[in-house]
Amino acid sequence: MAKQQLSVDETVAMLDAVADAIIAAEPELSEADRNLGDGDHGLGMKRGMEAVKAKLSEGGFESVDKVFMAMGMAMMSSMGGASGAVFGTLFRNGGKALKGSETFDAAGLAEFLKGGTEGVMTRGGAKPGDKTMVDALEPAQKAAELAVSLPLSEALDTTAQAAEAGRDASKDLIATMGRAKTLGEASIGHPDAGACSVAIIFRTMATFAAGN
Amino acid sequence: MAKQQLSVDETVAMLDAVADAIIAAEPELSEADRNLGDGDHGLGMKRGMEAVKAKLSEGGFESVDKVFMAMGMAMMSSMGGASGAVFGTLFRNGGKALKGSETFDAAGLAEFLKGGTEGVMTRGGAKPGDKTMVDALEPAQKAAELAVSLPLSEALDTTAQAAEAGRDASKDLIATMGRAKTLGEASIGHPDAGACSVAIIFRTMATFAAGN
Amino acid sequence: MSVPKKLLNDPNACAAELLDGLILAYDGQCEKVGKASIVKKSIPDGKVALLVGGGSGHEPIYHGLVGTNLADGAACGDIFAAPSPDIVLDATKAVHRGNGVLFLYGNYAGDVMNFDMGAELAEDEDIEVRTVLIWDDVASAPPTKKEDRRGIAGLVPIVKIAGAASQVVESLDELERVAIKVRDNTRSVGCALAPGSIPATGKPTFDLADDMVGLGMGIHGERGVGEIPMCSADELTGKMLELIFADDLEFASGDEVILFVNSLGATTHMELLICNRKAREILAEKGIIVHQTIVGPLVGCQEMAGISFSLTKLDDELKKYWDMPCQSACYSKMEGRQS
Amino acid sequence: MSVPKKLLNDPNACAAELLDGLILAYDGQCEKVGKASIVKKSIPDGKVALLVGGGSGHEPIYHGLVGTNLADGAACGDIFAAPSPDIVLDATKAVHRGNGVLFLYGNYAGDVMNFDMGAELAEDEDIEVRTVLIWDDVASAPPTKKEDRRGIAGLVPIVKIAGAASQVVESLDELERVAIKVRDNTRSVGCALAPGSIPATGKPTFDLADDMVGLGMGIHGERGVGEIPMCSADELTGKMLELIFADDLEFASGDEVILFVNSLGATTHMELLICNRKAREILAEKGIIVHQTIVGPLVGCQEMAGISFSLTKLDDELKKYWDMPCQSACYSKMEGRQS
Ligand SMILES: Nc1ncnc2c1ncn2[C@@H]1O[C@H](COP(=O)(O)OP(=O)(O)O)[C@@H](O)[C@H]1O
Ligand SMILES: Nc1ncnc2c1ncn2[C@@H]1O[C@H](COP(=O)(O)OP(=O)(O)O)[C@@H](O)[C@H]1O
Ligand SMILES: [Mg+2]
Ligand SMILES: [Mg+2]
Ligand SMILES: [Mg+2]
Ligand SMILES: [Mg+2]
Repeated sequence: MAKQQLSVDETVAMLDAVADAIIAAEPELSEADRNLGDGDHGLGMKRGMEAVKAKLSEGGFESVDKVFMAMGMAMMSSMGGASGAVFGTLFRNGGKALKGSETFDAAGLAEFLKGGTEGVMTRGGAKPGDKTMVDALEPAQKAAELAVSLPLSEALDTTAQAAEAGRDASKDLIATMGRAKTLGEASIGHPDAGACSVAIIFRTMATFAAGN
Repeated sequence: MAKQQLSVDETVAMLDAVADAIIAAEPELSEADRNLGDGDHGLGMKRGMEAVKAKLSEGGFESVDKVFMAMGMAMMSSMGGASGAVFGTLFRNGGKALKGSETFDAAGLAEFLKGGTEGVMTRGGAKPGDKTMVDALEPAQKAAELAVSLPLSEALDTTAQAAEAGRDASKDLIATMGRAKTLGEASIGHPDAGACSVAIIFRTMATFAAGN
Repeated sequence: MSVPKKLLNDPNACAAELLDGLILAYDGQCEKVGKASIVKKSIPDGKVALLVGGGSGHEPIYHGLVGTNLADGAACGDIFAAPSPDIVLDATKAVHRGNGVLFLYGNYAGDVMNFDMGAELAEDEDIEVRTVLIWDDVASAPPTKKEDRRGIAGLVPIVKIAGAASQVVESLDELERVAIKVRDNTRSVGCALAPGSIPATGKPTFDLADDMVGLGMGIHGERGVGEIPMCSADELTGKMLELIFADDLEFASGDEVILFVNSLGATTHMELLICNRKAREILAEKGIIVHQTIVGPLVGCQEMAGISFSLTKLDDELKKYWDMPCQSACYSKMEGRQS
Repeated sequence: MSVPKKLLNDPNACAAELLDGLILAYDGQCEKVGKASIVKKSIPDGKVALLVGGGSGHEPIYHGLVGTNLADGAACGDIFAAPSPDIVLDATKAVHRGNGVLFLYGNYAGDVMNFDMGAELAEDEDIEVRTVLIWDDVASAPPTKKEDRRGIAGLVPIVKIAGAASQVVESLDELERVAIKVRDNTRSVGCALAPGSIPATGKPTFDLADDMVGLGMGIHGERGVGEIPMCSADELTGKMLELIFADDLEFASGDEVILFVNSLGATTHMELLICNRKAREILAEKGIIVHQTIVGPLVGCQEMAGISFSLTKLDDELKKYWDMPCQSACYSKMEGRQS
């Protein structure tokens, strides 16, 4: 059954599904990073997601912001690396923006993405076009902003589509941030690893909310 | 034309041919050492034989003992390693035993091998059966002793045959000297590298003296 | 490509296990603090503290540079991953003696973000933190964009000198000044002959044809100025030093330097010495005086084959700090210029 | 099997070129003497001299152990080949200061024959020479046949301690006594995961299946107690230390030791530290106290993958010599027990 909004427990279940999806994608995420970076993006994300699953299973979350923030904290402290910082910040700052919400809906999604994207860009200094996860995140954020009045499941679907398009478009960019920046033109032709993770995260959320 | 004895110049030519034969055999000698030692026997012998060729080409040798001794000195100081010591000693001490001879004949061959073999065994402490070059050298020495009254070409042929038989028999020995000694039973099945060199040395001398 | 044969227990626990092994190798001089920090046991009150750190997998650095007249502590990340902010915070609190903490580490996005967050957390606890980024790799960006350069093997002379200075200076300002000076006086360039691999997967960190050399590569295998055909030791040494001399820092006749010839892993000490021979010939031609040479595998990328050259130009102050003795699990020397 | 990619010029000139590079790395402290010897520039008159040496290709030893409070000189052979008698003679004459020369090197047929011939030549020139052979490898012969054992990585603590003693003793007898004591107190065992290769041919020095480990191997790949299936770092560490503890030298609770965890080449510092973690656990269980740990690739066999453990049991005299500072291109430390 497609969801209009999620309760705290459903949000926990959705993020647990996100963690599973990222863990399952470890090999492809590491491979993506091998092309442009040091080949460990999947390993870092997997380490983070195992910590996230442990944290989520503890339960006792009063509101959805706490769930997202706990996820961000778990990632940040277990992962390290560039992705620990940026994905940790995404969930922590995104969660902060939902302060006290007891449900997660399309408006919440937009708030989450606004806070999270701002946080990531401030922390890392990357702008769209630098060939980082921001190239999937920022289009997702724009899509969510236009989808505030849709049911959550539909809002998540258009957000995920935007993230996927952003990931695909990152193939053609020249890296100017992160490890890939020294590659110059040679960075063309491969999608950014972090952008691949962003696409998986929102696609999994959308699938969950669609009830499939 | 088969030779009864060699002049100083012919001795130089013979030893130059020996050097060429050893240089050409470098890969198989190194491979033999790879089975039981550190894989460099051919390289060391080659280095030595290049020095020998340079020394021989200087000329000016008054008697055959000087030729053999010069060969031994050149080997000893250019090769290092176990084989620099033992082959250097073989030629140096063997040469010493020929003191003042102006020709090299079957009796000289027996003297050379007696002095050389004694020198090697004293220097390295190896006895027949220890799986070293002594297992080709000592049978060669015995054969030469019995061949003192033959023409040089024939004496060298029986000496070379004995060296080859000794090399082949070394396959079945358990090493108790040199690098291979720690292998124990595992050393069975391969001929000793230094014994291979001894066989080549005397076979080349025999071929030279046979005039082929 | 077969997976390299390694002595591991759990391939996902390498970073934690190696840190335990390192602490033990310090024979009581250092201890583990928090999740993954290594800290000297005796840091005098009031000392300006020096903290280094970064991802693991590059052993013996950075964590091997904690010691006498070297760093006071290191924040250690997982394999090829910057330490998380809480690890940085733990390390910062443990080395702090009331007079501020200098963070000195390599300029990588992950490290910068995590150390910055750690610094923010530390400042929340009233610890003054200053950061000097190491960006010695001339191949990674033009001289006009130093802040885009990454930190590679030059960290060894930089940390050595900053560590000695940290024993002597009276303020964080002073230590920051010296660290910036030695950083700005250090240039490096690296190359790769074959990739290292990630312990958890056994996968090579990059692909490189058998007959090519990656020139100007980073310590994870990040590409630099490009690939060139495999060539002799002398030729490659010449090409690499040319990249350093083409940079903005002048190395003139009479200048004194520290020369560091580093192996990234599988390249043998024999090869380093063969390259050193050529490097010294080139330096001698330019009239550059080598005050001391370091040769060895100190900044690695697992079993990657490759070398790097680093040059640190000395002035009287830097030389004085260089000449102090030091001791750690990574680099030790007696007083003076001995080698 | 593809040939390993190496930074060389002439593959047959490696030994000569690396020696040149090493002399330069000593920055004026050492000089080349004769064909292939390296000798300290300042050896006081009357000093009892310490000479080490052996084949090249194992860098940084032996030639990297010449230095302050270490060896006075080294006679250097070609790759994996003992130095010839004339090289030994040159080195002996260059280090001799009227009070005799101790030869201290590994027990290999080639080394023994060549050093003995060198000693005979030196004695012809009225230089008194004494020889102590290093035979620390417990896997190479039973304890009843020590003279059949080869010398492996234990040479590092042995030369360190003998080198310090050589600064202090007044006679060749005394130095010989200390060298024998530290030799007799040292035990090692090595293993191989993959072969190194001979630079001139690129050929591996031995064959080893992907799923096997050679246990008790020498530093050229000479076989020891046999092959065992590839296993975890902890398991292998346990098996290796067991071989040492099964030997005739007792290591009892309360004994103080130097622990040396060595890489033969391609094995990473990370792996050494992981193995050190387990080694320390095992030593702690037995109550053995580690006075100082050495971790690093000091005794190599080109890019061979493998490790060795060495234990040197200290008494008050050996500890005093250990604690002296030292400095060379291979191993340096400050005064005392620091690490
Ligand atoms: N400054 C930055 N801002 C945003 N994202 C970044 C930045 N730097 C790197 N990233 C992201 O991090 C990803 C790499 O993550 P990961 O491989 O886990 O870290 P590391 O680079 O430390 O190995 C990149 O693909 C990119 O999407
Ligand atoms: N003690 C010894 N007496 C006689 N020959 C020996 C002795 N030790 C070794 N050898 C010979 O030396 C050969 C090995 O020579 P080589 O490979 O050149 O030297 P290294 O062992 O130094 O690498 C062995 O095959 C053996 O024939
Ligand atoms: Mg990465
Ligand atoms: Mg050999
Ligand atoms: Mg990484
Ligand atoms: Mg050899």
